[in-house]
Amino acid sequence: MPEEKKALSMKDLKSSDPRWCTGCGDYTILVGLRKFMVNNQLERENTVNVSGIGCSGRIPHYMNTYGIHSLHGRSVPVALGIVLARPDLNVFVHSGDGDSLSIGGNHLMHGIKKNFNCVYLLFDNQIYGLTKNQTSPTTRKGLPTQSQPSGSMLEPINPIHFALGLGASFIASTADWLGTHFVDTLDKAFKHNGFSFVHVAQRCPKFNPAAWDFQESSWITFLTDETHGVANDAKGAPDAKVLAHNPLDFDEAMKKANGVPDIFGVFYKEDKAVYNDLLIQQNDSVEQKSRDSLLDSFII
Amino acid sequence: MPEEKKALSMKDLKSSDPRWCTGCGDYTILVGLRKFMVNNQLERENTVNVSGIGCSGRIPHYMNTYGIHSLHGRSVPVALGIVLARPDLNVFVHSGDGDSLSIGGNHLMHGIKKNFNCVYLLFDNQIYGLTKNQTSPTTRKGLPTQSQPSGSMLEPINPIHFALGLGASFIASTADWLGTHFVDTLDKAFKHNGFSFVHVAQRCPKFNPAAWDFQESSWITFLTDETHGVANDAKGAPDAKVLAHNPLDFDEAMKKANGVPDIFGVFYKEDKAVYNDLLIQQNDSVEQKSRDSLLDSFII
Amino acid sequence: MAEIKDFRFELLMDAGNGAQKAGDILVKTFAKAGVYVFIEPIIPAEISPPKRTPHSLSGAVIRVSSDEISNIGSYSQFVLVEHEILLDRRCDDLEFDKDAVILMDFGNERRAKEAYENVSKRVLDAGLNLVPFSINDDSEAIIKELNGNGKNMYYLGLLSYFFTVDTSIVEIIIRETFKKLPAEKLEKNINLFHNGYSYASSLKQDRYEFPSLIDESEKVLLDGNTAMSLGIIDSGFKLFAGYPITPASTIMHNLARLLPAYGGTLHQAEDEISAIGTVIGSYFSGVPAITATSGPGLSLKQEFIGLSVSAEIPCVVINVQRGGPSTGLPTRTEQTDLFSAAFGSHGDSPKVVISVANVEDCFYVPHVARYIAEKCRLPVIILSDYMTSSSYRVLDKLTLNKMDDIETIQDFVLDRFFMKRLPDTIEMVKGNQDTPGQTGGMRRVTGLNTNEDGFVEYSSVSNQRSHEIRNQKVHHVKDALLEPESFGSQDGDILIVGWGSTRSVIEESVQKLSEKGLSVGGCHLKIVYPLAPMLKEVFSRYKFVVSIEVAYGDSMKYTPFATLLRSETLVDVRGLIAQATGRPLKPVQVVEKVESFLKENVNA
Amino acid sequence: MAEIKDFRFELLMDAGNGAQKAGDILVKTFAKAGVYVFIEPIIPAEISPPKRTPHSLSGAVIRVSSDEISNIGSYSQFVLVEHEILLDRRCDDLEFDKDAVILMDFGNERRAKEAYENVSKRVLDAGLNLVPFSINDDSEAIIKELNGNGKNMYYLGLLSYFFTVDTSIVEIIIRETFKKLPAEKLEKNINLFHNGYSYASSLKQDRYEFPSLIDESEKVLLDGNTAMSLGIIDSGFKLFAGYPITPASTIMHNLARLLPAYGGTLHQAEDEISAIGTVIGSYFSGVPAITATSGPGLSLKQEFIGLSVSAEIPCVVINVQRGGPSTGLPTRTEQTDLFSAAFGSHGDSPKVVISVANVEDCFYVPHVARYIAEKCRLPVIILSDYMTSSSYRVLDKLTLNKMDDIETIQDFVLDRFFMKRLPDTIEMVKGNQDTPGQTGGMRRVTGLNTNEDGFVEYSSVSNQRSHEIRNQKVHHVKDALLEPESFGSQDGDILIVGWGSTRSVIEESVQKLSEKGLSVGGCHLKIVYPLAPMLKEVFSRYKFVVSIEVAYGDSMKYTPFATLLRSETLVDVRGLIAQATGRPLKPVQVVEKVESFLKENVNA
Ligand SMILES: Cc1ncc(C[n+]2csc(CCOP(=O)(O)OP(=O)(O)O)c2C)c(N)n1
Ligand SMILES: Cc1ncc(C[n+]2csc(CCOP(=O)(O)OP(=O)(O)O)c2C)c(N)n1
Ligand code: SF4
Ligand code: SF4
Ligand SMILES: [Mg+2]
Ligand SMILES: [Mg+2]
Repeated sequence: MPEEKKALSMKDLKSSDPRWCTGCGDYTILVGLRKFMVNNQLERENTVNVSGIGCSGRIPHYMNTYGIHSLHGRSVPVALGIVLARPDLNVFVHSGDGDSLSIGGNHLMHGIKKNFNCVYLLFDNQIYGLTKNQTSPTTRKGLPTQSQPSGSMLEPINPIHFALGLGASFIASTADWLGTHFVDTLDKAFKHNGFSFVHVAQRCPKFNPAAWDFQESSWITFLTDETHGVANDAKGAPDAKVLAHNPLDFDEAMKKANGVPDIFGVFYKEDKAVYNDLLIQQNDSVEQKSRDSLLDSFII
Repeated sequence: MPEEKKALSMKDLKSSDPRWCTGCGDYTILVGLRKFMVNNQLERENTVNVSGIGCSGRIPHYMNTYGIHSLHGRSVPVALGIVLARPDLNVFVHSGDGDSLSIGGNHLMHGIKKNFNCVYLLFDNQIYGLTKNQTSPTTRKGLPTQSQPSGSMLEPINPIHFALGLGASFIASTADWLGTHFVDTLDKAFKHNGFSFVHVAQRCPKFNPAAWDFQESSWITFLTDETHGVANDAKGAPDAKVLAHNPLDFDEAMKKANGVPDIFGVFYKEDKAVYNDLLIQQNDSVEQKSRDSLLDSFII
Repeated sequence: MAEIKDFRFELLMDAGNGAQKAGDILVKTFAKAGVYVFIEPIIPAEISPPKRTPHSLSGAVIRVSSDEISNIGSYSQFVLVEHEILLDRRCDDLEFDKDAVILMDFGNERRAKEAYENVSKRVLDAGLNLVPFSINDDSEAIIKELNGNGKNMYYLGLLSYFFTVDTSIVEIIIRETFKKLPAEKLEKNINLFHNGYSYASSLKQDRYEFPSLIDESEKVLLDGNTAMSLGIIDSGFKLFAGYPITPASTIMHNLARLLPAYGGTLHQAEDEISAIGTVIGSYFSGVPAITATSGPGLSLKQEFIGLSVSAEIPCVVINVQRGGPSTGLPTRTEQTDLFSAAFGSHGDSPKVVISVANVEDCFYVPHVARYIAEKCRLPVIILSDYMTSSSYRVLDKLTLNKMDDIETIQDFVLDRFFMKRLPDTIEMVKGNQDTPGQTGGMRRVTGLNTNEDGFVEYSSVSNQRSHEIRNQKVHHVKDALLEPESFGSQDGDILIVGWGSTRSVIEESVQKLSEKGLSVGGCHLKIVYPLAPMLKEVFSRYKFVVSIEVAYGDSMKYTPFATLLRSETLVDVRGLIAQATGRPLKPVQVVEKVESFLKENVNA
Repeated sequence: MAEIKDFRFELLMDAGNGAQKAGDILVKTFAKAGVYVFIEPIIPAEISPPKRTPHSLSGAVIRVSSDEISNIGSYSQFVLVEHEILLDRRCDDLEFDKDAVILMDFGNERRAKEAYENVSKRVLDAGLNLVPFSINDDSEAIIKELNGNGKNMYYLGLLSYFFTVDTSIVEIIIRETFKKLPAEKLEKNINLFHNGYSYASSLKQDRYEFPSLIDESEKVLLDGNTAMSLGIIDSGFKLFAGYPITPASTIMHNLARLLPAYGGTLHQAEDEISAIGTVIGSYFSGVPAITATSGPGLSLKQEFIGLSVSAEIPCVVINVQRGGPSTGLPTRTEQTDLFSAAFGSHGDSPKVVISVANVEDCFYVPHVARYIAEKCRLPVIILSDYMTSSSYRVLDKLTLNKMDDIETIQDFVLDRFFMKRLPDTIEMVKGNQDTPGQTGGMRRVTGLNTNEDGFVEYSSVSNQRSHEIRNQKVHHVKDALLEPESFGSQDGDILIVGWGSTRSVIEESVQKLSEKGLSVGGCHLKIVYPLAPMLKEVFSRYKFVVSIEVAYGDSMKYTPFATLLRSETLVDVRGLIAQATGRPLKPVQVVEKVESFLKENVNA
């Protein structure tokens, strides 16, 4: 008789103790990710957390699932390898704003284009955390950092515009401190078939405390939609505004994205061919041969 | 008495003989570039052609200016180095669709974000030419290639959407076989201050003859605008449609870009801070010191 | 009619005129007659260079022999060339035998009288035998009807006559090759072939004949990259991730066609960094994966190669060497990526580097690479080169392994690479090496240092432990290496060492030198990192040890291979030939160099 | 009161509690008194690890001496530590002298009685002298008012008492350091300092005193990366392009503040590949540019390093070595990027690799690197390491060069790197080396092979010519290398060789061994590729030659440096110390190893 499977608990998902700064948003992301896994009773052994390098990159170490803490900016190719090898696994990618949009921009762009099946979390603290305070592609103009001490020079990239411009099939934004909104967003992202791009506003009290005001919430607007959206987080952000938005409308998404980074919710969702499915279909459509025949066509 | 300067002629711009396939669009691009230089009497010694690797990457060899044929996908960082060192030079970057959007995507993205001053030509033959016929990010879905023989698998990237999503300050599209339109577009691009992104439909009769129909022109639409646009090329494309478009309108540009690759003209133009100017301003704003003082603050 | 056992000739035409097709047809005909063939294609550096220019030189160099051969030999004894510009250009390469017969098409002579005269003078002055010919009018007419195509068939006819092959067999192969042509066009091609054949007899030149060797064993015609692709499938790799680059690309092209039929997946990545990242992701998940590239791509992969070392995720990288540094000479051969393969990744990153000597090795090397990579959980780099990848050979049919489990690797495959089996279990830095899906094995890997439990650790003791265990893996490989292949005398005056594609040049030159009564040995390594442990003992049996390499070296700088040998053995190994001209070495060059070396150093 | 000439102590506190600040203030006080100081900060691997955990260990190891010193010495003789967890953690590092005095704050004892007992037992069992102390109630109250801050000032008071420094000087430096604090807070800090000082006397422990050396010469306090940054400016680089990575980042941080004031530009690139590309673009246009990185970044730059070689565009890359392979140990030291620096790029890519021995070298190495890079038009790689980059020293004021034209490089700078001037003109592959803007010089550069006129060429002769010329450039550097620095006996039983940051360890251990009457020499190289030509001769003067390196080696694998030395000299150079524990070597380790080596091999 098969042993009855024990329900997955939060405790089951702990491995070693996190070592982020006090008040770091990565802690709440970690908890949210665990909660989501417990809610969905995902199997630990069939889940892989993939990351690049950065404070954000440490997440896999603290999740008692499979995990790979890869190279700076290179989480996407590694995640793709896992998905191609084992399309049945649950794959979560964790990547900082520098990791995603500076050194890793090309892989992210092609991950989005390929639309392979995974949940991609962009931990946006608008700064390089692990290397101690340099300007990142999302750092707001004017912020002095170690690399641009007279103030960061360029307008930040708008990650939602970026993903829309590349044709991403799922785009959402949430924040580490918005407990239910974060978990609900993960849920939508996970259930989407394809590359689910989730932008996460993440607090870095150490180097960029002013990036996100998590005590006030009147600056926040939630996008909502019954079918495809995520409910607003009345507890986490009591003073937030709420705006109806149809995530199937590309033009609308583009316009709403002008309000980023003050807007959270599902911006866009589209059913689109998924790379790993396409490959499987293509391979399936080819007549399978036995390796005995391997040399046949080269015989003279 | 200073010697009177001889006017620059087409012949002055020739160096070694091109070695592309017969009918390759790179020949007409080369001629167009020379024409543009002659029209504007640009100084050869103050002009640098930069390229990555590909059939397109050979352009600098054939232009009797300064030139650097760098690495596959890496033309943008090299061009930036030239611009930072010598902001007075005329810098043209030549890059294939694979060079630009596959291996070089991240540099292009950051070149656009930095908005440094150069003219960037994306030679789009929708194929890897030099390496003999593999799928590129702009290859149309279904085209069989050496790397995807059952047909290219993914929807091509829309280069105009891509550039718009990244906040490019100048975006135009033209075609190698549209003599005057090409030269006029180069002209606008050159006169724009910042990173001028020019998409060029380029014929590759060898591996992708069906990519662009240069004998017919009814499929073409020209965007025109008196102030910022380029005149339609009635001679090169007699049957083309003409559409008025205001390049200052971002939302309109986004919409028009849906029609790519059938639309040529200036999509977008914006005055935006230019990276090399910003750096110069920043450096100028700092009090200049003599190197005699270098160690002073470290003396104990 | 001269009966010959070993002969090299070449067909030179403007790119795009079908010289390689004609060569292939002839080669297949030879092969059917039981003759061994080695072909080196001449491919222009440009995609379609303008005709009647030096850049347009294209064709095939063909060596035929009644014995197995695996190099192109030294000089061509017979040349058929389309026009004077190509001949002039080819003369620069110094690839013609001093008595070579040169058949040149004079069809263009009227257009370029002076040039023809100059070139004729050049070859006659060099003592070569120039035989002018032209295409007869009938045939010219047919070629016109074919829009200028078909000249290669006429030339094929000429060659078939001079090499005394059975025209009926050639005809069958032509029909097979052009089966997609409309019937009418096909017949015109056949006509041209026969016209060429009959015209040839009018030239009153000697014909050549090979001893008939009708051999019932099955033979295959393969180039190195095709053999590599088939080996990848046979050894059980299920994912190939790659990015196009000359000369590695054709591995991807082959696999794009074949892999899906054999249960695998072909993935074209956005760049070389991504390709190896995907290989590592796949292998982490338990699915064997491989990538292939050339120099610039190898440089880009270095960071991920280090991750493979540190995270103990197997990974196999094929690097098909071409001329360097940088973009270098993409369509020429070199052996200069040895250091970059062995030592390119920052930090102490122990790995294994295996080279291939020939087309058969290309088929079997993926098996060995996978075996080592998975047993030791580290990166294995396969070094092929342009020469091996693109030249093709007639071979006795290869033996399939149909490997899934690495332990089923057949002994003869390991023997071929002069190694024995590795120990059953090899210690890893991380005790748990489970793959996703395995219950209870949940683990995290990282490029940071870890302790045995896989947790990040910064202590001195733990870091030193990791270094030791990683190096120990490579030491296991070293311990498993047998004495490398040797040729000729087991001791004596001089030992010629080499690696990779120089094997048959060593073999052939040692044989020739031994025949001359010289006391010469040869030693060839396939696994080049780590080095076999008994080299010092082997080297000590000779007065001098010299290396031959297609890599630069001079009196102030040893080649990479010589550097490694010197450090390993403390024997004064110097480069006898340490040239990177973009061309493979010739047996005759080695023979000459050894003779003069011995004269100066031993018999002086 | 014990008068001491050379002493090492450490202050250990939870990260974020200001140990380094306190250390700095003390160090400046020492320096003002004419004492030489070397400081190695202890920096946790995490940004702000939780307090009262082993990961929170932070602080400064300080060596003071009446002579110039440039290493941290062997063991700490005095320790002041905030609590038991840090002490326990630090015991693991085996960095305490066997008679060390350990002052531990017992303020937390009530909370962790058992832990305190266990740790006390541990140190007492190890024979160390444990001195408990606590912060007096007055001071605890002030610390509370300061929201828990200020403990470091109390500790500074303690240390000032024990090291007998002038409190008025300390006070001045405290005021200077905290000049941005509100006056009230500042006074509280000063109070804490004085409280600590007076409390210390109640402990009835020995005090230490340094001979007063009042020295009028100007001194500077610099860490390696700051010295490197200043050297970059002094040597005339006008563009720095970089991407953050530990431990190289602080070079960028310094330059971000300084470079614009000295007419240069700081560019943060999107990645390491882009950074070096921009350096090459700038240098092509005639503006000297430089980049800095660490291991993973070096791996990424390999392809562009090859372009610099082939296109003959100068380029300088600083690589600050850290623990490898892969991400490794980012905040620990190693010397294992030597191979990757010298040979990492594919193909034959001749270049020059210069290492630094100490903080002064960091200041002068950009000058030499620029000189060689521009004279030879090739890449020069500077190898520093974590140890050198982050430890800081009191130095006699450095000599400015204010170099613009490389020919004005001062002789003493070249002397420092044991080289003479290069020939006036050095042959290039490409005859024309003009930069944009120069009339008539229009030229194209490429990674492909070219002929002398700069045109792409595929011929064998031309390719071999390019290889020769590129290698000849490096041979010119080799020819310019003088006999490397030596220590101790000029011949005898054993020679200790090393490179980079082990210099002062070699110097110090050779001195100690010589004092013991042993026949020992030391030899230290700064330029590590190419190697100085007379090494074989130097080595031949000793019975044994051994290397010491912070790099892995064992009986089956030589370290990278030993490998190069063996190949170059055919002398059996083995690693006496070939460990990569993440920690710098200690003079005492070397002394012990040499003694036992000599016992076994010479006096046996
Ligand atoms: C190739 C390489 N370059 C640079 C680094 C150094 N590095 C580590 S993390 C990081 C950036 C961290 O910023 P981000 O990605 O935003 O992550 P965060 O720490 O803010 O979560 C950098 C530059 C590295 N590890 N590898
Ligand atoms: C690092 C590296 N990877 C791969 C290559 C091989 N390569 C040369 S050009 C090219 C792509 C060519 O396609 P594209 O950029 O579209 O240019 P085109 O030839 O079509 O003009 C590739 C993959 C290379 N030279 N360097
Ligand atoms: S530096 Fe910022 S992102 Fe990193 S752990 Fe600390 S608070 Fe979190
Ligand atoms: S392959 Fe295509 S792009 Fe390249 S030269 Fe030929 S036609 Fe032009
Ligand atoms: Mg960040
Ligand atoms: Mg292309």
